[in-house]
Formats: sequence, structure tokens, C-alpha cells
Amino acid sequence: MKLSFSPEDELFRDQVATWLRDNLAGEFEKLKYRGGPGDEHMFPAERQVWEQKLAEGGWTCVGWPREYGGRGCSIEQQVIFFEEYARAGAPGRVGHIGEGLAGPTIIAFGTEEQKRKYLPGIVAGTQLWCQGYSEPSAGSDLANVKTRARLDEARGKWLLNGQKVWTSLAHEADFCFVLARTDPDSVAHKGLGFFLVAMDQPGIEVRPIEQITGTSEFNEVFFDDAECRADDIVGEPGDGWKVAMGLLGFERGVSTLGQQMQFQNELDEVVRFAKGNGAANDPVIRQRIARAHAELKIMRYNSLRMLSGQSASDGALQKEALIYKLFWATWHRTLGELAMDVLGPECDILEGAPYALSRLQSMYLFVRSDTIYGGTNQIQRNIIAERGLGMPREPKGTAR
Amino acid sequence: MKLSFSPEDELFRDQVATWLRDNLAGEFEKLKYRGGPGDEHMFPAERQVWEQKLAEGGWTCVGWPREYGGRGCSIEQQVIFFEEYARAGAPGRVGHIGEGLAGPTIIAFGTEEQKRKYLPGIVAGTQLWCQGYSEPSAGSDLANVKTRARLDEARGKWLLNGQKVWTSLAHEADFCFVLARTDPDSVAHKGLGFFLVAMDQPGIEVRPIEQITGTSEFNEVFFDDAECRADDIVGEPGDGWKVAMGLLGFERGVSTLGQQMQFQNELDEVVRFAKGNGAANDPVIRQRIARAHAELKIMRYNSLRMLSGQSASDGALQKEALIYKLFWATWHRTLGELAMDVLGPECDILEGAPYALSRLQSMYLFVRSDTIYGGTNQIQRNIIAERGLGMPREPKGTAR
Amino acid sequence: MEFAFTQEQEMIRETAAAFLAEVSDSAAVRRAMATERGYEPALWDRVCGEMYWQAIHVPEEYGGMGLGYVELVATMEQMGRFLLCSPFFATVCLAGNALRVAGSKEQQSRWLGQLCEGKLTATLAFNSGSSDWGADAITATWRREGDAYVLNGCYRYVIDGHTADLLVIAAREEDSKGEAGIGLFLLPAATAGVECRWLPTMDQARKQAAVRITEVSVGTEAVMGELGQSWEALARVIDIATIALAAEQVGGCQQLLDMTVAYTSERVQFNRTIASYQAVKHKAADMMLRTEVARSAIYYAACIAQEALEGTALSGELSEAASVAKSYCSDAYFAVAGDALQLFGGVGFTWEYDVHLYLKRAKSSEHLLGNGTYHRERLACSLLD
Amino acid sequence: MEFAFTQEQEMIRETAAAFLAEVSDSAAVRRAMATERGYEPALWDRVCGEMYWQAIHVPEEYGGMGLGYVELVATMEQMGRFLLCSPFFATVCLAGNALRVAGSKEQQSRWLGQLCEGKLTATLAFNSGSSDWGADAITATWRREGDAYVLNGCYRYVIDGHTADLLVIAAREEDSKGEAGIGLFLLPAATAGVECRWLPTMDQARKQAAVRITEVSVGTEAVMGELGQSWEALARVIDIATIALAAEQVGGCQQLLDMTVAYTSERVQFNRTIASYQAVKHKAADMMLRTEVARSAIYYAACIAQEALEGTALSGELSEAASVAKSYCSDAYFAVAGDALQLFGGVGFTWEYDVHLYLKRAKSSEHLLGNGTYHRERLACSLLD
Repeated sequence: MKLSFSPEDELFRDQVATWLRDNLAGEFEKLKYRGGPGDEHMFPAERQVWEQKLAEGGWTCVGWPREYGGRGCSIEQQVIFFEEYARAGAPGRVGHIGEGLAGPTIIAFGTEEQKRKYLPGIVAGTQLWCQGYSEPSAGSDLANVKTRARLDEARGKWLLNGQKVWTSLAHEADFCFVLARTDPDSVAHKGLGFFLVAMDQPGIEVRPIEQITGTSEFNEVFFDDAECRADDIVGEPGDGWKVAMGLLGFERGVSTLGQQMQFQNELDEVVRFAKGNGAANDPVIRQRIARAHAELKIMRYNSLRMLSGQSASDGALQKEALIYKLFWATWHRTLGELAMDVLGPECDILEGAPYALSRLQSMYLFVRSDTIYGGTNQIQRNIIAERGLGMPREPKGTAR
Repeated sequence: MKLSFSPEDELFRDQVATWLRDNLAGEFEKLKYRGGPGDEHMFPAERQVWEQKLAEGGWTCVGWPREYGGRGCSIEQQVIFFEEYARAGAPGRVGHIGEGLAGPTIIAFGTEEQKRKYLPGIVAGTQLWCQGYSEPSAGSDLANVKTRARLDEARGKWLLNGQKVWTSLAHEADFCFVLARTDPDSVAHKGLGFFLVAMDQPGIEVRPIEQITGTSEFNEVFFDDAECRADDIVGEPGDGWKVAMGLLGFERGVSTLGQQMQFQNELDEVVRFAKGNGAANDPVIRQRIARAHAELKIMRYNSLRMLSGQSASDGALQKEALIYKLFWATWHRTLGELAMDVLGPECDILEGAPYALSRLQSMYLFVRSDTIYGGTNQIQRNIIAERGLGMPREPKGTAR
Repeated sequence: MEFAFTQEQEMIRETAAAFLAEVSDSAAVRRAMATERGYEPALWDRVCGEMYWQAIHVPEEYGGMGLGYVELVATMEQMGRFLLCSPFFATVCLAGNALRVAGSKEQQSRWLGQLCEGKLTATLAFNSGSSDWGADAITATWRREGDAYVLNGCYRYVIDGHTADLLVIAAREEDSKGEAGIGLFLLPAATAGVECRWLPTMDQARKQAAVRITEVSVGTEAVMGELGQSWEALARVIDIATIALAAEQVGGCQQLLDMTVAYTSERVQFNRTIASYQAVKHKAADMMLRTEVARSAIYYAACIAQEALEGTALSGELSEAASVAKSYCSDAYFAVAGDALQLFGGVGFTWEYDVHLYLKRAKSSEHLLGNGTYHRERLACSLLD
Repeated sequence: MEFAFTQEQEMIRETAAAFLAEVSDSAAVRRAMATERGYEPALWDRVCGEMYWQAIHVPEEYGGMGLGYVELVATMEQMGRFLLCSPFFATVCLAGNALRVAGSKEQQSRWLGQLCEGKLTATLAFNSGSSDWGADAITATWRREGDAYVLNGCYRYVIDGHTADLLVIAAREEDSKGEAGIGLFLLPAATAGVECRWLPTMDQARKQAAVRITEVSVGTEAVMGELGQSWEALARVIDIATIALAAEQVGGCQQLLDMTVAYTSERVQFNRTIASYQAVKHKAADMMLRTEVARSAIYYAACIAQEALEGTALSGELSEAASVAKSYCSDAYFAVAGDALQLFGGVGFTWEYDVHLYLKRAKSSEHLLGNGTYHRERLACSLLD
């Protein structure tokens, strides 16, 4: 075990920090601290310009192999990059679904042609992606996919019909990866396909979902004979679940440290308010702030364990990774409550009519989704108990 | 709604308090605050003398009908009696299983002969009872009774074989009511009988269970061809579950207010310690004490609702009664933790070797059983969800 | 001793529930909350004209129904359940109780009379922006000038303060501290120098305002009770109103529980209704526990509030009963709302479903008139100091 | 940056686990804890002779193994897991670290040498009976008399104080306050005027003592560091020891989790193993979460403790790392122990099953060297003041 980074890595850190300081300025100044979770609907166009700026500097896809246009950074360097990115207050990445999910999936499971076709646009920040997994009747039961894909062999096209939900950035995205049922008689995780679908076509309609924040960051996406080419399927028809699950694996990675840096920014703001309004003198608030601080510290150590463990080759179950989602989601939700309680009765007062939330208010409301999406806390506990502790699986119902 | 008692009831309160003040003295002085939960093994002989003293004053079975030797008190008067009893620090009743469980069961389901035979000894405080429900493999699954009863028609006796567990006062008791399987081929709640069995016989062996307190209040009771007369069964063979369930209903009654008075005594002691060692200046401890205080207050109001509701004849589900066990058990467990945290590092220091616990230490350890016996918190939540909210029942397993 | 609703009280509750289910459904709440006023005058007219709730616990001599605080609390519980958007709490529980506790015969007969006729909405302003709702929250001042009193100061969190016709305001004598020097004044909102400004809130179903008072001069007829000695009366008013607010919270808990049980019994995941999962059942059981315990707290507190209004035997318990109820109900409501949102899952996160309305009410009402920590510290002071 | 055990560290942990599973099973723990001494000398001899743990992080120049605090913490975690009854924590983590941090070369070479040979047990005494484990806990005093120092005072919660051969004690200059005036002294327990008395404890598997020192006169050779300026050094010692204690707590969590999963997978109720109930699974999942998070905390803290012992770059994080680890691990351990007992049900309430041994350890170690509230307030001071 060692905590310090190598001199080379520290040099890399300086390089990242310097580039961000020099470039996150001027027209991009207003993007600072914007576009994160709960704020993803803000400045999409400007943030795409920023994405391209990053690409110019070689700061997109830093963890991807060089052969696919990435920077080929080590895990340590990726950690450093995401930390410095968040520390600088650089904006939420409109390209993160392409860089973090679609790209790695295509790299892992895609054909050479798919790689040539889709990866460069992600690296360049010119093509944005969104994700088509969740459906209204799915929710925690992710495999309960009702969207169907039918191959029109004559036209050499897949035709997709169905509905996806909770799709963020659907309005801005150029492409969507869609999990759809290729075998109409199949159920659950069998008979699915994983499709790469262009968003700009008549068969796709995007409707925003109004959230409890009054804003709309998520969307419903309707597919009505939406098309993609016959070879725009990743893997074979029927492989969709395998591909999708591989993809979910990519979600848990080095970016957790950047996420934590955002959490730190939020906690710092809570502390600032507490000092400003006297809540910092309330012993109960002090305990809660100290607890949030301690657990955020440990969250970082836990991520370091996760990342160090990944390089181990023994394939052992990473318990610290298994509990991570439940831990951070619950922590973040608790931070939201703490923020409001620091504000006291002022927590109810908006910045303006009709519904202008302050940053902390928006955070407070938005974090309620953290314990729901990507596996609710309840599903997480099932997974921990079943995979981590070998306890019996939940019985699935038969009828209802 | 009215909160005050009638002048007659207040007079009754004076009468109880005066009698207790006059009689809980001299040889009984040392019994004050003794023999409650966690302390039931203490002074059993002296407490039986006290039980008879109560009987002389007409203070046993105050809620029983007069025809069975009771005092025929109204619910209000019973409340008053139990409150004053606890307020006076009068000792845990060795007769409580007879008075609160066996007696009411016999009154409700027993034959005239059984009433004549068993009730007077309970009223007089001369015959003590213990309870034979739990078995090692039963636990929360109360109906999983393996103890068997076989009728030896020639001798006119039932012969019981099996084992009961968690039987308090088994050493002192004259009788035990035993749930046993009369139909050897039956399962679960069918085919059971409810037996009244004398403890003083060769077929019964009592072995104390050492608890986490180092003391033994509970016992295992082994039945090896233990006998009772053919007519010492309450109800018919096969009715045992119905009788037993009726009995459990009696447990939730006016005595809750007396129990709360004991809780108040315990909380008062916690407050005393907090004031003595400065913990009362710790804002976090202050919050916890205030919470305990507030919830104990509400517990009383909740009991008043329960009792007032009982006189209502509409048979509506009493939601406040349904949640009561979960509420008080959890409260009490939390009080134990609070007591230790008020003591701080001193909480670990015993009164003496080898294992002399202080009153608060003993309380702290003993209350861990409150969320387990009589339906664990988990079972309580099942019951609340299923009976109170109409949610689906837990599926029972088939094999294991 | 009888701690259950009488048949008449049951009827009042049932009537309130039936009326509100009809007039205060989700669409009605959303219509009203989107306005700056925050309530629909036509509905308020029906409340006043048909239900006569504004007069519920006002003595008959002033034109009221002469019922007790238990009846008020039972009604308030239903308002919380259906999130009724109305100036009831401000008018009846804040200003009305202030008149009851601190008003002179003349003041009561003038203002309570109008209030009972449904002609008048009113509110109480005392907190200048503190999370401590005790006497230190009062920073507005009064000073004597000849026969008049000159008032200055700012208030926040004034419920319905931008629409109320009448303000009851607290102010302290210049340079006074703590509980000393407090005076209570009746002030028509239209008085020159009184500026009431809407403060848009996260919980849109209850409106708050900021009030600024600049060199407003009033006569002795505006003074309630003994000038400078009014903290004790004001504290009583706040406690009595707090109990009504806690009742509203219990109503919210109940509705969330009912909604959650209904939703989870319909929602199917992995071919089972999610209500069949023990994790869901046990959360629902905890929600029910909190709801029932909270209910026990408010019914008792309602009885005590009644005694306090009448000055009978148990009045001395008022402060404790208010803190017991408000601390428990505040925490219960927020916990229940959080659990409800979690069990609704994704749809609970949408504006379309009603859960968020209750989540927001839970948080706003938690802090209004003092949160759990504040009220527990009040209890701790009397227990430990 | 590498935040995983090296292969050698893995081996040390595995070896410790295997050894302790054999020598510190339930029967062994119960034998040792029933004695006043609290450990079996024969087993301690094996620990010292075969495992050499007493020397684990002592520099080789003093006869130690020269390993780091990460190795010590990994070992301590296993001791907590198997509830090893031994004077290890007192001797190595308290007194040993005091010698490392504050002892002169001569003191280290004399006493650490004996300690590494397994000839000596030792402990640290500083708290006179406070739940605040900072400088104010020290009320024992020293005064100068010629070339000698005269010590007086009482200590409580002195781990293994009734059996230790050597005491490191803290005392303050008469009339000094707070962090000023603190001195550290080496005092053989056999010194006249030193009285060590066993304090029987609820957690029988770790022994505590009260120490009384009456007019004990010592020379300069007994003084550790700069007399009167030793608070900073002592604070560091306490923090480093606290991290070891937190590691012990993590070991306890892990064992409780393993025991609970095993028991619930065997126990059948309603024809199902209770491990198949979601209520049980989810509690177990929460136990695992707490255990893993706690583990992350102590591994990091161990690295920091090592830096603090070496005075390298991150030493300044010591106090924070100790408070982060101890506050989380203390609360985690008690919560996990409570959950374990609940899931064991009735049998968990018996003396026969081992759950109660861990429940008691959880509570005693929670309060030893400061509970969660204490450590969070320490963090709050640096964050908020």
C-alpha cells in the first residue's frame, strides 16, 4: 500500500490543472460547476463546444487505448484527470455516455467497422450519445424489455418499436444505444439485441419528463419503426443482455473519484452556508457535517481500494465495489437533507418565481433519484446479499 | 376525548397508592424495583409471599370478574392500579403469567371444573404458572410445535414428550400451560392441544439458560412422559392453536401502562446519571434523552388510544395496537443504548467481579430480548403490513 | 378518561375527508399552488360558507361554532392529508389563536366576528429570519411616542402574509432582549408603511411572505394584552398553532402511506407486485408505525391545547405537548415522505405524481415553527437543566 | 499510488487468521476472559515466540521486525475478529507507540528491546475518568523537587493496567490547564506508591484497571520527551493507537457478518432458511456495507499512521484519519453487533453463543479512546471553527 503518486503522475496532474485553468475561461467561464447531475439540461450547446475544446487538447477518452484515439492513460492518471477536472469546476460532460458507456462497449464487443464508424466522433466530441435501457414497466427489472427490433431483410434495416424512459440528453444526442427484443417470443434476458441508432429520424420522438425539480433532464423516447442498419447491432441478435451487462461494468470506474470531487464541492457549499448562518454552531448540525465529511473521505479510500483491486488478476469478488453504489447514493441523499437542515426555514425559499431553485435546493431534490436509478437501494441490497454473501436469491413471481 | 379521570377513579388511585405505601414496607422493602424483566430470577420466594400479601388486600386479578375471585375493576381502574403499582416501585409479579395469561384463558375457554380447580390458586397467589409455547425449532414460527401429547386412555392421562424453551419462572411455577401436538400426523397450527400440567413430577426437568447478562431467568423445560389428567386439556384436542391465540390477545392490555411506568423509572435513572456525570451538557445526549422522553410520553397516549378503542364495539382494526409491540420494544432497546452512552467509558465497568451488572447495565443487555421475544421486530413488521395494510403474506417455504 | 373520538368528532372528520377528497384533489392543489395567491377564493368561500371551518373553535359569543381544539385538529389532519390550499392555518391557527389568547374582548368581538363570517384572512408575523423560533427570533421593534406606538422591522416565513387582510405582529421594545419587552399588535395589512411581499417557496402549496414595517404608528386599540409582557401569551399561541401544524403533518403521513400501499400493490417487477417484497412491506410497516404514533401524539396534544385555551388543569403541559408532537411528527413526516418516494421509484421522482408535493410539505413544515432538534432541545431544557 | 495489500501483507494477514482460528477459538477466549489476568501466559508466549507480533512494527535496531503500521493493522484486525485475549494492544499499540513517538534513544533501546523479547508487558495511562479523551482528561500531576519529579493522581480505563510490568503515564504540571504542562513518564508498575487495581468489565475479553499514584518520585531518566510540552506527542500516540483499535473493530464486524450469514443459512422458520427472507438479507447487506466501508477507513488510516511514525509527508493528516476511522468503525461495529444479535434471535441472547462477546466488545471499544460523537466533534472543530 502506498498513498502517494509517482513524480511522473504528479507532473501529469500539473499538466491537467494547467490546461484546465488556461482553457476553462472566457466563453467557458459560465459553465463552471454547471451541467452536473440535476443540471444536465443546462447549456447543452455550449457544453458541446467545450467537449470539442477538450478534444482539441486531447482530454477526451483519456482512458481509452491510443489505437482508438484515446490518451492511453494509466488508472492513476485517469484518477488524476477526473479529480482535477472536478476540482476545477469544469462542467458536466455532455460526452460522458459516449466516452464512458457506448465507446467502451463498442471497443469490447463491436466490429472493426463499428469502431471506425462511431469511435472518432466520440473522441472528437462531435457526436453525442444517449442510453436506451429503461422502460416504463422495467424499472428495477431491467430485463423486462418490451421494445422490439425486427429485421427487414429486404431493406437491410432493423425496425425498432417501443418506448424507453429516463433517457438523459436525448434531445442533444446524435445516437442512442438501445436494448430491444429481437426474438418476439423470448422473455427476460434472452432474445435481446443491442442496437446503435441515430436519433435524427422520423421514427423517434423525444418527450421531456418533468421532474420534482420542475426541470426536465430526463426524457421518454418513443420508437415507431425507427431504423438502423442491419450491421448496427453490437454482437449477435440474442447477445444483447451480455453486451449490456458488460457495459454496466464500465460504469463503475475511475470516474467515481471525479464524482466524489463534485460531492466535495457540494459539501463545501453546505459548510459555507453553515458558517454563514450560524448553523455551524449547532452541535447536531456539526455532528452531521462531520459525519458527511468522514464518510466522503472514506468513500475516496474505498474507491482507491476498488481501483487498486482491478489491477489484481485473481478475479476475486471486490466487496468494496459491490457496496459502492449503495454507499454513495445513500450518502448523497443524506447530504441533500443536511443541506436543507443547515438552511433551516430558509430552505423553503426559492431564488425566484415560478420555481427557481438554488443550487443546494436543486441538489437536495435531485439526489432523491440516486437511491433509485441504476438499481434502487433495495436492489443493491439484494445484489450484495446474493453475490457478496451467497444468500438465497429472491424468488421471481409466476403470475403476479 | 377527555384526559382526566373521574373523581371516583381518583379516589381509587388514592386507595391503591395508600395500600402500597403501607404494605410495601418492612420485609418487602428490599423487593422495591426488583423482579422486573431482566431481574425475574431475583427473590422468587419473597415475591411469592408478596403475591399473597397482595391477594389479602384484594389486589390480585383486579381486572377479573368478581365471580372468579377478581376485583371487577373497570379498564380505567386497572390502568390506575398498574400505574400506581409501578410508580410505587412494587416488585415484578411472580403471579403475572397466571393472572394475565393462564387465568384469562381458562376463564374464556375452560370448563367449570377447570375454573374451580385452577382460578382460586391464582387469585390467592399460592399457585404460580409458567408458559410452555416456544420450542428450539419454533422461534418466530410459533406453530412449529414438536412436543407431543398422547392420551393413555387406560390411565386417563395425557403423556407429554418434548422440549420447551424460554420458560421464565419454571423453577418456581406450580403449573405450566403447554401447547402440544395431539395429532402426530398434523403440521403447523392444526392438531394441537392446550394442556394444564403440574410442574412437580418426575417427567419434567427444568434447566436454566444462561443469558448474556450472566444470569438465568429463562429455562428449558424437558417433558419425558410428563403427565396430566385427561380433562386437563383446555378445549378439545385440535383446538390448541385457537386457545393459544386467544391467550396472546390477553397479553396486550392494561398492563402496558404499568410497563411504561417502569420505563419511566429507567429513564429517570438515565437522567439522574446524565446530570451527575455531565452528560446532560452534551447536546447530542440531550437530543437523545429528549427523544426518549417524547416517545415515552407518546407511548402512553398510544396506550390510552388502545384502551379507549377496546370499549368501542365496532370491531375496527386497532392500528395503534398493531404497532405497539414494535414501538415499545424498539424504544426500550434504544433506551438501553442511551443509558450506556450516558455512562460513557464507565459503561463497561461492573459493580464487581465476577459479573455484577449495575441496574442500567442489566437493563441495557436485557432489552436486547425485547425486539426478539413475542414476535421479533421483523415478524411484527410482517404482521403490520399484512394485517394493517393488507399487503401480501410472506410465502412459506416448501422444502427449505 | 376517554381517549377516542366521540361520535360527533368522528362525523366531523369523515365530513372533512369527504369534502376535501372532492374539492382538493391533485388537480385542484396544482391549480391553486401555481398562483401567487396560493388558494382559490371560490373554494375558500365554500370552506367558510359550507363547512364553517374558519369558525370551528371560536366561541359562540363571537359567532363561532364553539367546538374544541380536538375538532380543529381532526379537521387540520384532513387538510394536511389532501394538501388543501387555503389561508386556514394562517387565519385560524395563527391569527385566530392569537386573538383568542391575547385579544381583548373588544378586539375579539371585532376581529373574530369578521373572521367567522369568512370576510377576513389574517396571519401572525414574529420571526425575522431565525431557525430558533423562540423570543430571540423577534427583532422588530416598538417604541412609544406620546399615545402612539411606532413599529419597525422585518419578518420572514409569514404564512400567507402577502394575501392576509390582518396581521398580528410581535415586536420588542427597542433595546430589550430575550423574553422581555415583547408586544403584540393588530395591524391591517393595508396600513401605510406595511409592505408584504410574496416569497416563492419550494413547497408551493403553502405560501410565505416577507413583511417589512417602516415607522408605522398605531394607537392603543392595536395593542393586544399587556405591552412588553406579551411573550408568555405569544409563546402559548405559537405552541397551540404548532399542535395544529403537527396534525397537518399526520394527515400527510396517512395519505403517503395510503398512496404507497396502493401503488406498490399495483406495480409489478419480476412478475410480482412489489408489495409482496419484504423490503417494501417492512418499509410500509415502519411508515404505518410512524403515522400511528404521530397520531397518538397529536390527539393528546389537541386535548392539552384545548385545556390551554380554557386555562384548565393541564394547561401547564402545553409547551411540552407541543414539542413532543412537533418533534415527532416533523421527523415522522419527512421519513414517511422519503420512504414513499423511494417505494414509488422513478415515477415518484416526476412532477406528475403527487409524492413530491408531500415531500416538499414535509420539509417545509418540519422547519416551520421549529424543527425536531429545536423542540427536543426545548424538552431537554426542562428535563435536564 | 497502490491501495491494496502487497503479497507479503496478504501473507501476514492469512497467517494471523490461521493461527488465531486455532489458538483463539470460543473456548480459549472464554477460558482467558474468566480470569483476572485476562489472558493465558502460555498463549502470549506463543504469540511472542512464534508470531513475534509484539515486535511487528518496532525498528530492527531495537530488535523489532521493522514492518509497518499497515502490517500491524492487518494483524490487529484479525485479533479483533477472533477476540484474542492478550496484552498486545496495551503493550504494542499504547506503550510501544508511546516509546516510538516520545522515548529517547536510550529509553527505546532499553524498553523496546525488552518488549520485543516478549519479556515485558506495558500500557499507557492518562485518562482520569472522562468521556472526553483530550488533554482535559489528564488530572494527575507532577511537580519538580530538586532533580526529581513527584507524581500524584488517579487513572481509569487503563488497559491491562493490573498486569502490565511497565506504565507510561501522563501527568500535568500542578495548576496547569488544557494542553499545557503535560509530561510523560515511564514507571515500572512495581514502583512503591503505584497501585494498580483490576476493574471488572462487561466486556470480559479485555481487562481494564484503575491506577493510583501517590507521591511517587522519579528521576529524569523516567521523563519522556520535553517535560511540560508532551501533549502533542501524546496526542499522536493516542491517534495512532486509536487507528489500531478501529482495525480491531473491523475484524469484529467481519466475524459477526460471517457468523450471521452462516447461522441464518442454517436456521429454518416457516420451512425456509431465514437467510431467504429479504428482511434478513437486507440487514446482512447493510452489515457488509458497514464492514467494507470501515475496512477502507482503517487501511487508509494505517498508511497515515505509518507516515506519522516516520514523520513523512502525510503525517499532518493523522488526527483526521484517526477520527474518521474511529467514528465510523465504532458506530459500524455496534450497529453490526446489534443486527447480528437480532438475526440470531433467541440464541443470540444466550451466554453460550458468541454474539454477546462481540456486542460487549463493540460497546466497550466504542467508548475507549473516544466515541463517535467525540471524534466527529474533533472533525467539526477543524472543519467549522
